[in-house]
Amino acid sequence: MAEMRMREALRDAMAEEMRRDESVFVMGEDVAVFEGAFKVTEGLLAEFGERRVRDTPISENTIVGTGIGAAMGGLRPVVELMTVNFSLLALDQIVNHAAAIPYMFNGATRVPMVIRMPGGGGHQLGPTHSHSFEALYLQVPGLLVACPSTPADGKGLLKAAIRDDNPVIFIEHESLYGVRGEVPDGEADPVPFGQAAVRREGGDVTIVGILKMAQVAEEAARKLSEEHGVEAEVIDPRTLRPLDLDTILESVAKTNRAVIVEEGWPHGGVGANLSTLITEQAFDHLDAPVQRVTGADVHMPYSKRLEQAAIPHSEHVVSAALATLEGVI
Amino acid sequence: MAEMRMREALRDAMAEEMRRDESVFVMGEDVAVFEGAFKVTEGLLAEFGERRVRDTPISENTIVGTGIGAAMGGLRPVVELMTVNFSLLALDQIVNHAAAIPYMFNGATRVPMVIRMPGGGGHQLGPTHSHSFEALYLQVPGLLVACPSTPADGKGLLKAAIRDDNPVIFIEHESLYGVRGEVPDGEADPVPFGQAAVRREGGDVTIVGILKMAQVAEEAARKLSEEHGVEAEVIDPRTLRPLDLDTILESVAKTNRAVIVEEGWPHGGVGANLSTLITEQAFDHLDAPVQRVTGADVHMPYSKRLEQAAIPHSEHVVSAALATLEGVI
Amino acid sequence: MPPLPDAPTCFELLARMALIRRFEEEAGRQYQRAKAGGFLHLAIGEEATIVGTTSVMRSDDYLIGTYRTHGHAIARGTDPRRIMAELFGRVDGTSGGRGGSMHIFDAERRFMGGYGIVGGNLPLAAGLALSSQYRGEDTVTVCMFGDGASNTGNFGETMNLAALWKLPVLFLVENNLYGMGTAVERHSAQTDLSQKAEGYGIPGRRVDGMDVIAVREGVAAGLRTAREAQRPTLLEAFTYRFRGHSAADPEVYRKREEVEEWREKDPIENFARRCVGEGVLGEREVREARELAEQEVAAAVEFAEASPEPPLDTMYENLYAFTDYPGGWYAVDERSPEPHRGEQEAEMPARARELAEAGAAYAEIEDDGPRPNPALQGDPVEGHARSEEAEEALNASEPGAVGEDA
Amino acid sequence: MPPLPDAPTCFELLARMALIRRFEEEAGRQYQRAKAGGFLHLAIGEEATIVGTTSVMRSDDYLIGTYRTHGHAIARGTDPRRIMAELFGRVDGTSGGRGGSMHIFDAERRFMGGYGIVGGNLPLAAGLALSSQYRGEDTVTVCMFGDGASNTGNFGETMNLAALWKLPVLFLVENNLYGMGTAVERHSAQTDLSQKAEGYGIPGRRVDGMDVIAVREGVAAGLRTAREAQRPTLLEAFTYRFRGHSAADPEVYRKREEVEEWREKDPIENFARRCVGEGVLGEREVREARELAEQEVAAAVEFAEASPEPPLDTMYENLYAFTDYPGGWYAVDERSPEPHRGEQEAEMPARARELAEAGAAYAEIEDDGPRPNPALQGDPVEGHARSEEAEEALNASEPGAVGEDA
Ligand SMILES: Cc1ncc(C[n+]2csc(CCOP(=O)(O)OP(=O)(O)O)c2C)c(N)n1
Ligand SMILES: Cc1ncc(C[n+]2csc(CCOP(=O)(O)OP(=O)(O)O)c2C)c(N)n1
Ligand SMILES: [Mg+2]
Ligand SMILES: [Mg+2]
Repeated sequence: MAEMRMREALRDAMAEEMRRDESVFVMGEDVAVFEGAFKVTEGLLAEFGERRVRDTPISENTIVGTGIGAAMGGLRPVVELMTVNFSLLALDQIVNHAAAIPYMFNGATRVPMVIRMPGGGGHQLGPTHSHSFEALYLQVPGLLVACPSTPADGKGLLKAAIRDDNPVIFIEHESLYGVRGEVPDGEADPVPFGQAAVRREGGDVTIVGILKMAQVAEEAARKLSEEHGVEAEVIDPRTLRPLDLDTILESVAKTNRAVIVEEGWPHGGVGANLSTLITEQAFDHLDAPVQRVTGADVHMPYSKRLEQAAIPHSEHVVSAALATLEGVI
Repeated sequence: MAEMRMREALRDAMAEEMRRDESVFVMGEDVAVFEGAFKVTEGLLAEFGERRVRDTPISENTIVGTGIGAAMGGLRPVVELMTVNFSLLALDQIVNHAAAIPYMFNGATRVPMVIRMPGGGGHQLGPTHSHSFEALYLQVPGLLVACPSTPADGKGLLKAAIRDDNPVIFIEHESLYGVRGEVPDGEADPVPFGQAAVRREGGDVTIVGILKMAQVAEEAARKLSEEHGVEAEVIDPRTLRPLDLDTILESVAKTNRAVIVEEGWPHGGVGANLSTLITEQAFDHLDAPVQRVTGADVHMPYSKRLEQAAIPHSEHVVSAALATLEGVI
Repeated sequence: MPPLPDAPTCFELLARMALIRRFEEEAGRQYQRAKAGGFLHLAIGEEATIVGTTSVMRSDDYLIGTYRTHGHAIARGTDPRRIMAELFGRVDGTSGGRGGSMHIFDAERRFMGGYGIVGGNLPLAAGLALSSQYRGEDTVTVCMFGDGASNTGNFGETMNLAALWKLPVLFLVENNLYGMGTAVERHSAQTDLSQKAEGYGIPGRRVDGMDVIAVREGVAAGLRTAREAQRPTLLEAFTYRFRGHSAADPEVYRKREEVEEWREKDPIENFARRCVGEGVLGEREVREARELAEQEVAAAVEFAEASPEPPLDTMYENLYAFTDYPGGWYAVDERSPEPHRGEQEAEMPARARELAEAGAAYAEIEDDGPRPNPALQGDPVEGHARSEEAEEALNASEPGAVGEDA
Repeated sequence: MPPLPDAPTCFELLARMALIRRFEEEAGRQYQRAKAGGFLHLAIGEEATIVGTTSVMRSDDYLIGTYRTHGHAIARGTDPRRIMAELFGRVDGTSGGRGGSMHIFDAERRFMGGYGIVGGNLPLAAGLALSSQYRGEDTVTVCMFGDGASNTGNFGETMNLAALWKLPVLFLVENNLYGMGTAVERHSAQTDLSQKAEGYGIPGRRVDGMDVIAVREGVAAGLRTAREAQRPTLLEAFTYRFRGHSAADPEVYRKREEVEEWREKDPIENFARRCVGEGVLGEREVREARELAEQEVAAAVEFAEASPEPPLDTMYENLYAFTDYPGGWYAVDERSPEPHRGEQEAEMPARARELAEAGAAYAEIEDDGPRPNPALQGDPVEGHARSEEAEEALNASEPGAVGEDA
């Protein structure tokens, strides 16, 4: 185990896979000379050269499409979109091509490709630069969707993504790049997709959160315990496709209550999807409606004050958890 | 009242608003000389000329962006995207521009613009041409989303959309263009956004459906009544933003059961959103979990057999409704 | 005028064009009979552009096209039976019935698809070319697209990337003068499409797309530049589609005389005439090419008819490449094989199957028999409205000899 | 070399450039002090391109730009106090604190924004120009964008549409040699960007973007073509940004000598020198221009400091233009003014308010005091990583006279 930051863990995952497999290469805007807008690809150009670490023009749809073509030609591209906000420009290639091709050609070709993109709010980047699009990507059959919240998961899931034969949407959170954590040494095993992590055990209420909200969920659980004597079980699904619903359902069977926290928009979000799945499959276990804590239903305002009010904090999660326990405590 | 087809009702709405307001104009691929890929703009070029009925190149993002710019310049564009499937290419302009601009410039400019686009499956158009993207658009703050299921609603909602000062996503269903219905004569009032239509009253179970699935819901209700003695209340929300949740909640308070039917993908769909909202706000009224009937979680297969199996039919709705009544009847 | 190649080559070119023509005429009729569904985009009239291109490609070069590519696959050597089976939506189709007419694919022959999104194949071509270059192989990618596609954002983005990265790719614009119902001068400010990528540093050239020999020359030059100099070029083939945009196109946007004029330039008729005129082929060989086509297409229909429809339980096959990882479900419906309704359904697979079958039977579209004319009946129209005239035009063309269409 | 205009015009050009320079230097410092947040893209070095352009536009012409447009708004006449207030995220900002540095807007002065998506403003410009043409007005739209933006799909799509529809628009590419950290020859196959739209039928021309008089000439010509001939043209202004891409840019991608070379071409210093040299302005007037700038910027900071932060209950204002229709909620949170948790919350607005305030207070980012260096501390980095060097570079530039930056 070594302590490192998320951005280093992600970089190591790419470097290790590139050493292991000549067909893996990295491309994206400013990933080579500039070493990534968020410095995630630091050192890759120096080690692997221009053939395998490629700066691209600002052409999101074509960057992704070129990745798809390269994957169909037998390579394993790791494409960085500078942020998730610009991925809308590439959505046709992502949905109508990357996700559809293996199915529509009945498995005659595959698209083994990773599309990495950071997102999320909290740094006053304003309405066009603060999106959380997990809910958009989880809808699409044919894609896998990963969203790591710790450096260890970042490294392990990215390695798994690169080795996977499906197109993977790999969402990172801009606020987590500097976060430190223990990461298994050297050529660690990939973290398998479709296995949720139980971050904390507890019998009173289940809290589910991803990306930065996984941390907020843990923080809320500490407060619930310290300030209210409520023991929350905290689950980080880690991947939204495949989804480890079983782990969540098992927890809800025990706690009979659930709160989902996400940074994205409330209408049709990650929370709406999970809330529905939980309610459908554990209706008789639920003692209260599943509570959601979401980002505000606006385009992220720049003002720090408004932005902070638009993003969920642990207080909101505490309050939502207490609401599921109304009448009980 | 006159009987007409959906495509004629939509055409009349545009023609009437163009006569009424010089700033309204129509643009899109093949809308002028070809009179629309689905013949919805038939006759408009002849009546209004090339200045107001404009063929565009195949440039979805720029078509929408040009509409936005024109709207900011004081016009009221009605943009046709040939089908919803191609709207992914325009998503950046729709989300990061049309939807965001009024908010991010704090109301200093508005984007009064309608983006019409037909979608849906059922005609063997295969994986890239059969999408239902209602769930994608309802997520986005700043947009209004309409999805008419009858010619009268088609006309009334489109008139309301053209007069509205917000950007409106107007989703039509390819299978409904030929459907006939009574439409109020002449310069009828617009149908206000945010008012659901109760298509059928009943006390046993609430069925919610949009677009073609509104018809499937009605058909299921007839079967439930005739074959099972179950009286379903059928609600067509007509607009997903604004959403008339109150009408749905009132119905559920009476029936204690709900089924939602949609053509789109199951993960994070319209149904997931409605199911969550209903469960959150009417938990104590529900005698069974809300049931969803959705399209299959695949890219629509071309084969007629697979396609028909991937699309919801009234039998599925009947079975879902009966499931909510398990143990009762 | 460049000289004709040797007799076997001329025969092969003629036979391949005749096969494509005959296949597409038959596809049109099968569509009328509702054996093929969805959209049907025929390239009748554009055969010289297609065959001229593939005839000078190496078998390990990549070809990628649009939704109008029955001919491209045939030209690459794909078994017409499998293409017809795809149009019929059957398991033996090139995509097992998943893709349909717009999404033909044959990895073995490096025909990399058939794509329904206009311009969507351009970046894919860049990626395929990149994969060749990355591995140090000397294979070339040929990317074929329409005049309308040259207006898409992908066009500019991909031209720039391909030029910047010096990718071994030949972009070939099949300029048939229309993007659906919009004439090229109404959709493109630059009407000499061969010049449209100049601003991105990609030189262009125009060839007569109705002359298979001229196309061969132009493509061969582009392939050489790509293969030897590792440089992309743009080739414009000036051509024409004799039929409507799709089977449902009433063709109000062009004059009958214009169509007639172009039909004079029929690439098959004229090539056959030249071959006979110059004594390279005899009348007998021309007839033989047509008869071979006739036989192959008849066999294709028979094969397609006999091929089974995909079983319902294959619905989720190949949506994902499954790894050996445990846990998690990939698709929501994995738990419940019919339209998703939660766990309960998973416990009654038999009933679920029954319902799905009932669903299929419930469809308004008849399974067999003549296809109703939706434009006349007010039924849902399949994408493009089908008018009375179109109907007549299609009905008029009865089964007959190759080239009869012209 | 084109001659200088009259003295009042020269003074105005100089004063406007000086004001922009001083404003941006100050913005950089306020960013360091964490008064301004998010990204901060400074156009220091590009003032001649900006002011040269606006100085020949009519007040009813439209201007639209990118995320690097403090200067463009100032040049159009927007009150610098309101721009500074926007950077501070305050209610008196041009967007009421909603948009920030990347999204400046001033409808009155027809400065139509301020857009964070590279290339996103191109089609908007076409639309604005269309609205002029549609109404028969002779106003022109000027669209400014970067060299990097010329690689976006929007570029090709919009060039074609504008040429096809003969829209009254001038496209002006501010070629500052880099798209973020990627040099133009590493991102664009065509490095003479003035030629990049030729393939779409739009003629281009290059001007020295460091010479305000040259820019004026070039823009005036483009405006004439747009206004009188209703034709779009492309103008490339060859310029340079003296600072990093954003405040957080370590600038590893370019050599210090290159920056020094360009700083020799400082558009303000050189223009002032020329004006004095040709006797059009005196040293005193040059000083006066600087002093005026100093005063205005000081007033702007004072104003911004004094302006209140937006109240929490304005969160949903202007998300929708409400009609008088009854029924339905537009935004989910209308029912529940804090992060959505269903009906219960709507019944306790007081508690909701309290929680939201608590949320704000809980943020890790301090409200005042010096901005921590995230790259050093392992804190979240704001978009672009900020390095030690960048920090030093920024710290080095202390408040001072205009032009000191150069
Ligand atoms: C992105 C996109 N927009 C619109 C369509 C609908 N559409 C299908 S074919 C077509 C015309 C394409 O014309 P062209 O590129 O000239 O090819 P051709 O059909 O003439 O072979 C259009 C608009 C589409 N499939 N994809
Ligand atoms: C579509 C999109 N992709 C990527 C980005 C991230 N980004 C912001 S500015 C920039 C460079 C733009 O360069 P250029 O157009 O030359 O303008 P400059 O910054 O030099 O003024 C990039 C890549 C973005 N904002 N939008
Ligand atoms: Mg064409
Ligand atoms: Mg630049």
